[in-house]
Amino acid sequence: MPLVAPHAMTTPGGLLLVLLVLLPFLGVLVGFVLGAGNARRVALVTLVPGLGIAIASAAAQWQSGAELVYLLGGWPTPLGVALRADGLSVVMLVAVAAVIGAIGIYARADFTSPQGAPEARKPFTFWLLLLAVWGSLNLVFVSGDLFTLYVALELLTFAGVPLVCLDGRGETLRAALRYLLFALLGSMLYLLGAALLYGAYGTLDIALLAAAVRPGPVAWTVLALMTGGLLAKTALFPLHIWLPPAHAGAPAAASAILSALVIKGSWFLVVRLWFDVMPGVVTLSAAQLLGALGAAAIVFGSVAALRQQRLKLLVAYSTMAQIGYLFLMFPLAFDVGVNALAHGAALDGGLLQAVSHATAKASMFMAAGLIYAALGHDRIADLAGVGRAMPVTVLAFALAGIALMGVLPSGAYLAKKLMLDAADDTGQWWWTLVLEGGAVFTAGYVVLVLVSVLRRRPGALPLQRTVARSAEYAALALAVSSFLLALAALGPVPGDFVSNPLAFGELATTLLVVLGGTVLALGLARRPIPGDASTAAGANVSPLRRMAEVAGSGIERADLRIRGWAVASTSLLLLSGLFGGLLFYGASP
Amino acid sequence: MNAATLFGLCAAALAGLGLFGLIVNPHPLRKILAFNVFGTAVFLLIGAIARRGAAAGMGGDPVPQALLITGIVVAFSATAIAVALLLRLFDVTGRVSLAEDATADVQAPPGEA
Amino acid sequence: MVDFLLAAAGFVLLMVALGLVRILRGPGDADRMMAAQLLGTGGIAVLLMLGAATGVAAMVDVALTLALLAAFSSIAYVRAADAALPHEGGAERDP
Amino acid sequence: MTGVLFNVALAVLVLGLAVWTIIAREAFAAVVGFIAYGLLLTLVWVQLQGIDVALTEAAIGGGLTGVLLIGAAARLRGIEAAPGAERPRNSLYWMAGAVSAAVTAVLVICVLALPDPAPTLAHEVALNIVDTGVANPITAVLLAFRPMDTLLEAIVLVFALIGVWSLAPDDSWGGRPGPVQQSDPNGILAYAARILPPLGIVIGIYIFWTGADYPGGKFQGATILAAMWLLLMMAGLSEAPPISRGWLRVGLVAGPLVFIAIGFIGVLTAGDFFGYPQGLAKPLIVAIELALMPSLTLVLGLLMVGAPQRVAKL
Amino acid sequence: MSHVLDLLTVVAVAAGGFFFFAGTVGLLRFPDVLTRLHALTKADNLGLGLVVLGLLLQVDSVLAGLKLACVWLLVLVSAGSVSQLIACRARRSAQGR
Repeated sequence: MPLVAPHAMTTPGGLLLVLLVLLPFLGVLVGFVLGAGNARRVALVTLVPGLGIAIASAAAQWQSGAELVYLLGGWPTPLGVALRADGLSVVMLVAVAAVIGAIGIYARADFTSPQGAPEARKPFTFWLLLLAVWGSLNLVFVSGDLFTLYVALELLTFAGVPLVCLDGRGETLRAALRYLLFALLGSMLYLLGAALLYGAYGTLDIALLAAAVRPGPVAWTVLALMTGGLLAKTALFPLHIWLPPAHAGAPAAASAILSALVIKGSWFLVVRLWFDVMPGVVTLSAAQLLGALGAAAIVFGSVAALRQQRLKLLVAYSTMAQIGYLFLMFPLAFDVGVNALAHGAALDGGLLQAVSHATAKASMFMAAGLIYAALGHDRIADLAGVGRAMPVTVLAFALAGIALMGVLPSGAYLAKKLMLDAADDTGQWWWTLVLEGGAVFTAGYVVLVLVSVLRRRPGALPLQRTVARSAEYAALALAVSSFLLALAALGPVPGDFVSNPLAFGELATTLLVVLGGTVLALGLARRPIPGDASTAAGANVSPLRRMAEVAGSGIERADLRIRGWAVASTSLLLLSGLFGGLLFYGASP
Repeated sequence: MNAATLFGLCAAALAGLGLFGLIVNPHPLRKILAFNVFGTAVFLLIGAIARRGAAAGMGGDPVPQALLITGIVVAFSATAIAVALLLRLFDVTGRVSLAEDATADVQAPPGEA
Repeated sequence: MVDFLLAAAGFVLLMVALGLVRILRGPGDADRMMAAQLLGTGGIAVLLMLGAATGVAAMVDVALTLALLAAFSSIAYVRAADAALPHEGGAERDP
Repeated sequence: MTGVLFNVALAVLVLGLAVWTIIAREAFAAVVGFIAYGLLLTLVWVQLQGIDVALTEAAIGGGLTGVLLIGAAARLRGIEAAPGAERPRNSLYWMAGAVSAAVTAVLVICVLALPDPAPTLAHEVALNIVDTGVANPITAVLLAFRPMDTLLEAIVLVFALIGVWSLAPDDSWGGRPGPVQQSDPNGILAYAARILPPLGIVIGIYIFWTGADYPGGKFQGATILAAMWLLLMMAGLSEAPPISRGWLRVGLVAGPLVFIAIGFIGVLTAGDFFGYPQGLAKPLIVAIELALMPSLTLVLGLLMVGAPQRVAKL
Repeated sequence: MSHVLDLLTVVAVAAGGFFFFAGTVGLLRFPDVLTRLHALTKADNLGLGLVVLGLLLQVDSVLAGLKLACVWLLVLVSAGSVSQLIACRARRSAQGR
């Protein structure tokens, strides 16, 4: 994608970017004043024009084919600050607006304060924070200045932390504090990098820096520190210290926000840094390391997910695996010819992956939350009969799961396809294995859940309460959009990418993925799977199963160790060092 | 050695110290303190960079100095939230440990919400 | 004159810095707070002298701000310590 | 020469206090060390020719942050003995030391590798500051060249306040924040709280007013005002208002709202969001600062007081 | 004339420095909280007071002089009350324990 000339002017449609950032913030401020039940109304009212503006900015960007730029106050960079939106930004803007909208509809019934009653804490906080997260994310997507991005990151953290402990119990407070401290460490490392960049190049503007940055001690340090800090905020393995506990106690809607949206902010910044600010500083080995962390995240997260007994935590750990997926594109996008990261099919794939994950994961958390609300628990082993009692919810979960597996015509399918092609083109066959393996793992935990919810149950399922129809359909809508994303994305991609879903090859792949997943689920799940005779018998456990058990519990213990504070923060710095080293050695001829 | 370099090097040392404290001190309040030390190290580095950019009759580059003011405010807000969270954690649980409760989130006993 | 003021500023800084040993040694919280208090006053004096030496008038504003706020942490300490002693009838913790 | 020696002494002291803050055995002693560290940093900023920053540090580092941390340390007195399970083992201790030292080493290399002459935007600021009408370059950067950061900073504070409030117990929502302050109206604290605030308010407003042309500004001024408010509250002469009060809510967000409104007026009059029409730049900048000042004062004061803890009376 | 003023400044500032020295020594050497507090207030009041006095002789505008005096006044009030508070606190905690 072409970089703008340093002294770019404000382009038509640039004001949309200002509106995109300020509208949600205005919503927060107005909702704050109106308080009581009005916070919800303000939030829901803000959602509609917000989505509209996001779509309008996307249309403007596609029409002009170039970046949208807005110079704030009319001051040109480097003195002033520019807002910019390229293709990446507008896709994320629209996706986030859609997911926020769905979460808003979903949470409508959960977070209400009745008219006349005194203002209540949870609804007030939730609705304001929903808008706060949205505005902060929009700012991350459109800001063209590294320091403004730092403030955006902090805004995102401050909006995310109270969501973790909305519930107010001890363990959620502890999780929130861990999250806060780790995220603060991450953003300070980011700021350290930004400071050094200013010291070396005298600007914080992304476009100007892109033209100026040369490999050297400062650039290597900056990229290493900033990447480390941002990965900590993204919760990429092994820096996922806060992710599982944060999701354990947060309300489902908050989990959906945290997992589908908040982590995308720092992920997006990693992409910006590597692809747009310092593509020439990146080396192949550093990109491989980033991909390897992603692969490790897939394995760890998926195995841990399979061993969870609570649906919510299963979805939380699967988030960890999906985060890994988002980093697989980095080695694939490395252009050996020019020795730099390049925009191209791999990046498109990664972006698509991010969007489909945002939609599907939000939908899964919503479905899990609905099941919990209806049953009063979410123990996977006791979910029999849910399929019949809550068909819409289960359909949403299933569709979201299938979409994540990368089955046609889901967005993840196209993403996988794009990345597989990139892997073929660049001759990195090992990433093909990881990509397919990831799909198999995903299939594993989706099958695990579906098998339990679809089981029959003697007698009617005792439901604690009925859930709101609108909430169920919000989850379903997100799942469907994730499932059909490939169709929407057909425009920019050549038609021959999407093959006939009923062709033998496609069917066979899908079947293999599901089969592989089933085997994994059988092997690794902690609880005996219903109908699995070998464990039901108890005594004669097969050696294979025992081995899987050992491996599974081993990974689980390692996970706990890795998530210890001291280990995690040390590994954060070690990783930064490793990145720095790889950048340094890769650069020397 | 001029002031900018001197305090730039001082910032480098402070950064290491702050990170070390953040990693090894188990008490959350000490972590908050260490975060603040690390934060001031970063700010000091920006200050040194601003001083290096002295020109046009100004004692320092005003842009990074302005960023510093914003940065200090943001760090203060972070400290305020962290302290409030810590005190609330103490009120609710009577403890201030950040360690996860005996793997509670990995093996939630059935029946517990 | 400039050199004298700078030297005097350095001397005062050194003196109050020696007082910081009280922070290290304690033994009580009050002793530590006193050392911080001394550093605050010394810091104000240093600022005033630096301001006079370098001719930067705004340094007096910094000293003013410090003079207003430096004692604050000591006050907070006394309040919080009082509140922590239950028999003082300080803050009521909600159940 | 004297200057260099002074700076070296300052740097050594700052480092020494930082070491103490990190390694002190008791949390309380560490916090006191940190407060002293903040005071010395004020001097460092002065030596780095950042008077505006020094003012901010004096108000925040020497004032508010210290109060927050001392309060927390005093409340958690004695709790610190509980080690928690996360005390790292020896090997990890060394490892942490090694990576931290490595960060320091790398940063030293970077500091020494920074280009000479250093890149700077001072010339650009000097060229364009005339258009803004203000004489303090920092204020020009904060409110004319990079106003977005300043607006976001005000919004960060509001978010932080929402976050702090969200920690209230459900039944206290809407009530007064902070613990009940009982104090002797004839006590020494009440005496100080009667003498200092009038002076403090004058100084706070002075610092704010001078900010357009000399070091100072809304934020530093607001911090001083917030500190005076806090003093009144600590002395028991004034109570924090219940967080559901309408005037309080309006006051808290009025500043950012006015800021945004002036930004949009810029679209109509100057053609750019945050643009100022010719000749009106300085009045508009002062208007923004004037509007932000009360909001910042309220936000800072309430951030210090904490979440509502008392059951709301209806 | 200005030489005389300079000389006076030097004398006052040096005396102020001496009181800071005395305050520090007292803070370090005196045996208990209350006596240390006594030493501290000497530095607070006299040390800073003399320094301010010395610098007052050098100022060229009324506002600057006013600000200097204000600094001293503020420190007198706040440090004075804080010392009292610390003393009360020390006595109470001595009784309490």
